[in-house]
Amino acid sequence: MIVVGLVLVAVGTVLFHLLSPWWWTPIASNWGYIDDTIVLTFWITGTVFIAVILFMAYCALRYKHRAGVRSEYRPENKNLEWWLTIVTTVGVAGMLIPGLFVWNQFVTVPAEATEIEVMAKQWSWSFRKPGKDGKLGTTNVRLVNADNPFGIDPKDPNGQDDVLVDGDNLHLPLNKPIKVLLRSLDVLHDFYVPQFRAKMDMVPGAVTYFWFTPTRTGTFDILCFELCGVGHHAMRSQVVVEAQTAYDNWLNQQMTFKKALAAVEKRAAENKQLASRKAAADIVATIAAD
Amino acid sequence: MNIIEQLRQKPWTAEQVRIDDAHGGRAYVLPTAKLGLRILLTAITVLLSLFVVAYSDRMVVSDWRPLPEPWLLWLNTLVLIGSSVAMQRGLIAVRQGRIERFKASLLVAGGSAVVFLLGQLWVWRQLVELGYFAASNPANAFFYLLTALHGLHLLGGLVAWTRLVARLTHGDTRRLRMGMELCTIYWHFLLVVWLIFFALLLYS
Amino acid sequence: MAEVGAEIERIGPAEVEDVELYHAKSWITKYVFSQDAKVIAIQYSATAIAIGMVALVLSWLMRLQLGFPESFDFIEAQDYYQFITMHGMIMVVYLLTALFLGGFGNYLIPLMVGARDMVFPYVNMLSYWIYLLAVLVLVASFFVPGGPTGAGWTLYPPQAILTGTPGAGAGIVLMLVSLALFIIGFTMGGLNYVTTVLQARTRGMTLMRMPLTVWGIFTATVLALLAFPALFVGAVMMTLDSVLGTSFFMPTIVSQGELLKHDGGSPILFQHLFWFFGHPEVYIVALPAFGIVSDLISVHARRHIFGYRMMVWAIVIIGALSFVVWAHHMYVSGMNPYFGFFFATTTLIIAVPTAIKVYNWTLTLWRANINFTLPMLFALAFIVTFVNGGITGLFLGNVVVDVPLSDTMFVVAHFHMVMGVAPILVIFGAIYHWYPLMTGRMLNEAMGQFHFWVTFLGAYMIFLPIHYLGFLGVPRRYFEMGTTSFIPESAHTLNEFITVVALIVGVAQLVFFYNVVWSMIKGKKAGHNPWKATTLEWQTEEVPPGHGNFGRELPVVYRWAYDYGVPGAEDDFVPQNHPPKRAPARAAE
Amino acid sequence: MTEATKHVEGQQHPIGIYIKIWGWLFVLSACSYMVDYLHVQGYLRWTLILTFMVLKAGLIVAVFMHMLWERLALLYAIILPPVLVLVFVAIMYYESIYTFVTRQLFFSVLTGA
Ligand code: HEA
Ligand code: HEA
Ligand code: CUA
Ligand SMILES: [Cu+2]
Repeated sequence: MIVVGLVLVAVGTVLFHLLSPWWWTPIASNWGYIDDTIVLTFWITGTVFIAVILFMAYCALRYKHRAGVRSEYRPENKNLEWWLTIVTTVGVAGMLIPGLFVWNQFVTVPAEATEIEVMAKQWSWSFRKPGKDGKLGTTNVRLVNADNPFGIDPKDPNGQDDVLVDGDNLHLPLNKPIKVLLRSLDVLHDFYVPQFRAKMDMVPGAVTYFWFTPTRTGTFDILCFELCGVGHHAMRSQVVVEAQTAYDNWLNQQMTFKKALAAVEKRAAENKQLASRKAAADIVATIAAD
Repeated sequence: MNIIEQLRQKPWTAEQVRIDDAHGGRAYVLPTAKLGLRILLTAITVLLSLFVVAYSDRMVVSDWRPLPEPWLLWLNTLVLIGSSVAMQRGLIAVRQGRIERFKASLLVAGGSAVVFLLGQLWVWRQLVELGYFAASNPANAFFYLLTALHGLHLLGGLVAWTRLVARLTHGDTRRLRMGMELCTIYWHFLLVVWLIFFALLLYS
Repeated sequence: MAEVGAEIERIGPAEVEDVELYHAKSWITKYVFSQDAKVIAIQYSATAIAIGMVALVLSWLMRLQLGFPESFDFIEAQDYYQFITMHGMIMVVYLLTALFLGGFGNYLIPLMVGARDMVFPYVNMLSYWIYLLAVLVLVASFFVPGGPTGAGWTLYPPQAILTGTPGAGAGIVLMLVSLALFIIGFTMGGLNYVTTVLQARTRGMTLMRMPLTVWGIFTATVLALLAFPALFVGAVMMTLDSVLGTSFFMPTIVSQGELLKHDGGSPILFQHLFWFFGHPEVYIVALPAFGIVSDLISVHARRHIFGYRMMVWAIVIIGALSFVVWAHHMYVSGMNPYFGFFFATTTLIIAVPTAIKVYNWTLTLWRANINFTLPMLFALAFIVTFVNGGITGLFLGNVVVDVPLSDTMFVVAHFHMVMGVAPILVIFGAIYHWYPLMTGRMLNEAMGQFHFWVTFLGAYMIFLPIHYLGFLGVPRRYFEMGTTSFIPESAHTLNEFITVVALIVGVAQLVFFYNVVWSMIKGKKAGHNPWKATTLEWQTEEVPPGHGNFGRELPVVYRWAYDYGVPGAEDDFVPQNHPPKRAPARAAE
Repeated sequence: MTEATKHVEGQQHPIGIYIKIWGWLFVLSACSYMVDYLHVQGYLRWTLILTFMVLKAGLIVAVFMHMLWERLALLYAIILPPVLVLVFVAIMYYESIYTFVTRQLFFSVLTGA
């Protein structure tokens, strides 16, 4: 019975793997190496798993209890144990070493990568790109308010031409390496697009990063991958990967920090005129509410 | 015997059986209670050093504004040293069987530990009056945290001390001596902890 | 071995002073405020299983939501997050840790090393009552305004104490207080387990003659004594952040449009502290399982454990290494990315001693004489599920592979297989194995078979497919997937299937509980040593063992714990306390 | 320790073991010099040099200070936890610097805020 059970588990597992329609979504970035490392890991570990179960099944079949039989008395077998240790070590090294090489690529951002910033807050995304100067302005959380949702330092010249994308999807040009700088205003979040394979947590009080190159055009879902409160599962956006010209078109329509500031100032001037009228209206409203 | 060597024994072989059969059952000659205390102190050491790690990690950040050092802290430190010295004298006395002297030292040790705790509370009051609240700066927060932690451990020691005093009335000298040894080790340990904390607070 | 003529004279004098045994004076001190380790063990186990049932019911509610997202009005997003948090925390800390160390540790350590009781019985009793208090505080958090915390069992700040998270007020504070209490209580118990193993063994019981169960529990306790302080530090500092508004872990934050007072803290510091505790913690629940399963396999396969010394070393090495791998939970946390090299290497190195353990379990079966009793079945099922979960750990440990898999359902599948299924199967096996000792009766075999097959195959069917959801990219801790382009409709069908199986497996546990109660009254009488085991707990005068464990005299040990199938011996096993060249072992009645 | 074996075999150490250890110490020292000689730089350099140093120290403690063998078990038990905590300390040290540097790099300082 248990022999059948064990074999069933081994065969069932393999069959499930072969027949399963659930597997990676097709990749859309340069991180094919990650997929390769997974496949390699899969083969090494999968073989060991099946081998261990089948060995157990064999023992269960062959050494079932029989009256009058004694088990072998041989407390250890040094050679066997050494061999098993060495083979396992080789197996582990075979997975680890390629893995570390890929990780080295992962943490080494190419010099030509353009920076973009993704900013998270409960429970929405916004994005910022450097303007013509190619540099993002520095920020401070204390500067964040309705008029300056990114908290950009107005005194930093690098920040003036930054392109702000608030409430729209993120657009990226095809085949250009990108360094994604990640920032959060409140709690931990995590920026992940399954097709890109790369993700990183966003930590308030710090800026984290990862890099990748989009290799396929299309529209992909952005999901938040770190528990961030009741809205965690609903914290979505999309990223559109498109050819350079389409991308440039999109970029030109976006608001820059300078323009945003100007708009704010204009509004402030109008507001001053409105202020007195509004104050009067407020009083009326409060009275009415009572 | 070396632990590595012990772990290399083959308990099923005839030679090893001969050795093992002579084994008396315990790993250390230490009295059990002392070993228990040492294990407890190891755990406490890990606990306190992790606090210190967190402390130094946090100190790097620019918003760290050190506290003033109340002179009272120096006085408290002296009192605590006195407490430890009294403990040690008590231990020597109990070893020599001089009960009266032992009683006196024990009371002095406990009394000065209480004085130390009151002194620490006084320091807290002073700081609060000066407006150094826990929430206003991490340096303050750590100061309150570390002193509280040390104080609580000392309070725990005082519970053991009280039991020792209670035992004094029974006059069970064998157990008195063991209790006194344990208390003394613990007292010295807490003194060292305090000196480290104090140095850390001065350093910042 | 049997032919060695080691005479009785060789046995050294008893160095263990016979402790002043604690004697109960009344019913209350015998059964309630008892200082007898065996009673404390039962108290611990009963409390742990009771609170574990809460966690089990929570897992059904979670599965219902995941399988049928739109159908249950009473499960809102905030409820769901509270469910997973309490489910995870209870299962890991309040059920498994308490049951393995407080339950099995208390029952088995003194009996297996030949001691009359734990060395500090009074502290041992306190340990249980503080644990109970911790559980009550935890339960209380269900009933405070805002409910229990919904921050995930990892309790990461700033989220855990901000308003966007359910239970951010009273819930999280009670959780932290309860954890602090648990740690204090555990430290008291742990002090006992370690000191008892070191100082209270009976004559002839060298370290290397101890059964692996004792080794596993002993090492796990040492780990716990060193790891829990890290959680304590994190819990205390977070409590202060939450209650006093300090900034240990809290940076400057704009929460839902409002600038908070905190400034400068580092959330990642908490993660380091948490996982410096958290990773050893997963081995704290794994090592006792390793130890126990070794003994189950050996007894029921009627063969010595293969490579005993390697097994001991592996336990010790895994224990030590488990302190230098913690940041493999933080590969994508935004910590210094260069740490990835170090932690990936240490993490994968741990696989080697673990693999040796797996090999030795299977090699014990080789040329054995296997009885397929219930404990044996559970042990085999443990190996299958543990290896499955262990190798998925290798995926996650290899830092690049973790990047896409982290925080997906793959991680959920990994740790359920390796922690939620494998050690639970060992617990069941252990209960079937030691129930006769604790009650004097056997558990019913037919009910046991049913329970085994449904639990083993069912649990495997629940968690194997979840890996594939993880590959697909389904995130963990999602109240519902909503519409997501890369997730096909078939994945929802799969989720429904998993939910149905989980409910079936859950209901099958009722059979087990029924069996436990029924057999207490109607079960077959077990007699002495029904499994013909060599270890000391089966050699007591009375079954179940009475007060003081071993009649008037402590047993004396003459051999290691694994003398099964000794050539030339009369029986196929020789109990540890049987002197050489004397009457053969007393056979089972 | 009272593992009552002091008078039993296994306590004398054949001279061969000392020679072997000398050999190992020599090899380890050679390794350290090689690190220098080959101009290995950066983190790797210090990692290697420290590793060799620790190995040497371990050997010396384990063998030459055999007077300590009686108490060595105690020593290990006492040393191991602090070593583990030290790993934590080292990692946290680099981590705090990393946090500090990223904050300097990306966040503007508000004077007078
Ligand atoms: C009992 C509990 C337990 C155990 C034993 C393990 C064992 C292991 N775990 Fe697991 N793990 C958890 C419980 C456990 N884990 C939990 C609870 C989490 C999630 C916490 C959370 O985020 O909520 C987690 C998460 C987790 C992560 C983080 C994932 C993420 O969040 O992104 C990682 C990453 O490295 C990891 C790795 C490993 C490894 C390498 C092992 C190894 O020790 C496994 C070793 C075993 C084997 C390898 C099998 C036997 C070997 C063989 C038969 C031979 C194999 C052959 C070759 C290697 C050639 N685990
Ligand atoms: C030991 C630990 C343990 C155990 C046993 C379980 C058991 C189960 N768990 Fe759990 N789970 C966790 C630990 C565990 N879990 C943790 C740590 C998390 C992470 C929380 C977080 O993200 O913060 C989690 C999260 C988690 C999720 C992910 C939620 C999400 O991320 O969105 C899901 C979803 O399906 C799930 C399901 C289940 C199910 C169906 C069962 C079971 O119903 C499966 C079947 C198993 C049994 C039937 C065994 C039952 C027996 C007992 C419970 C013990 C009783 C003991 C005795 C009688 C001796 N669990
Ligand atoms: Cu944002 Cu989860
Ligand atoms: Cu881990």
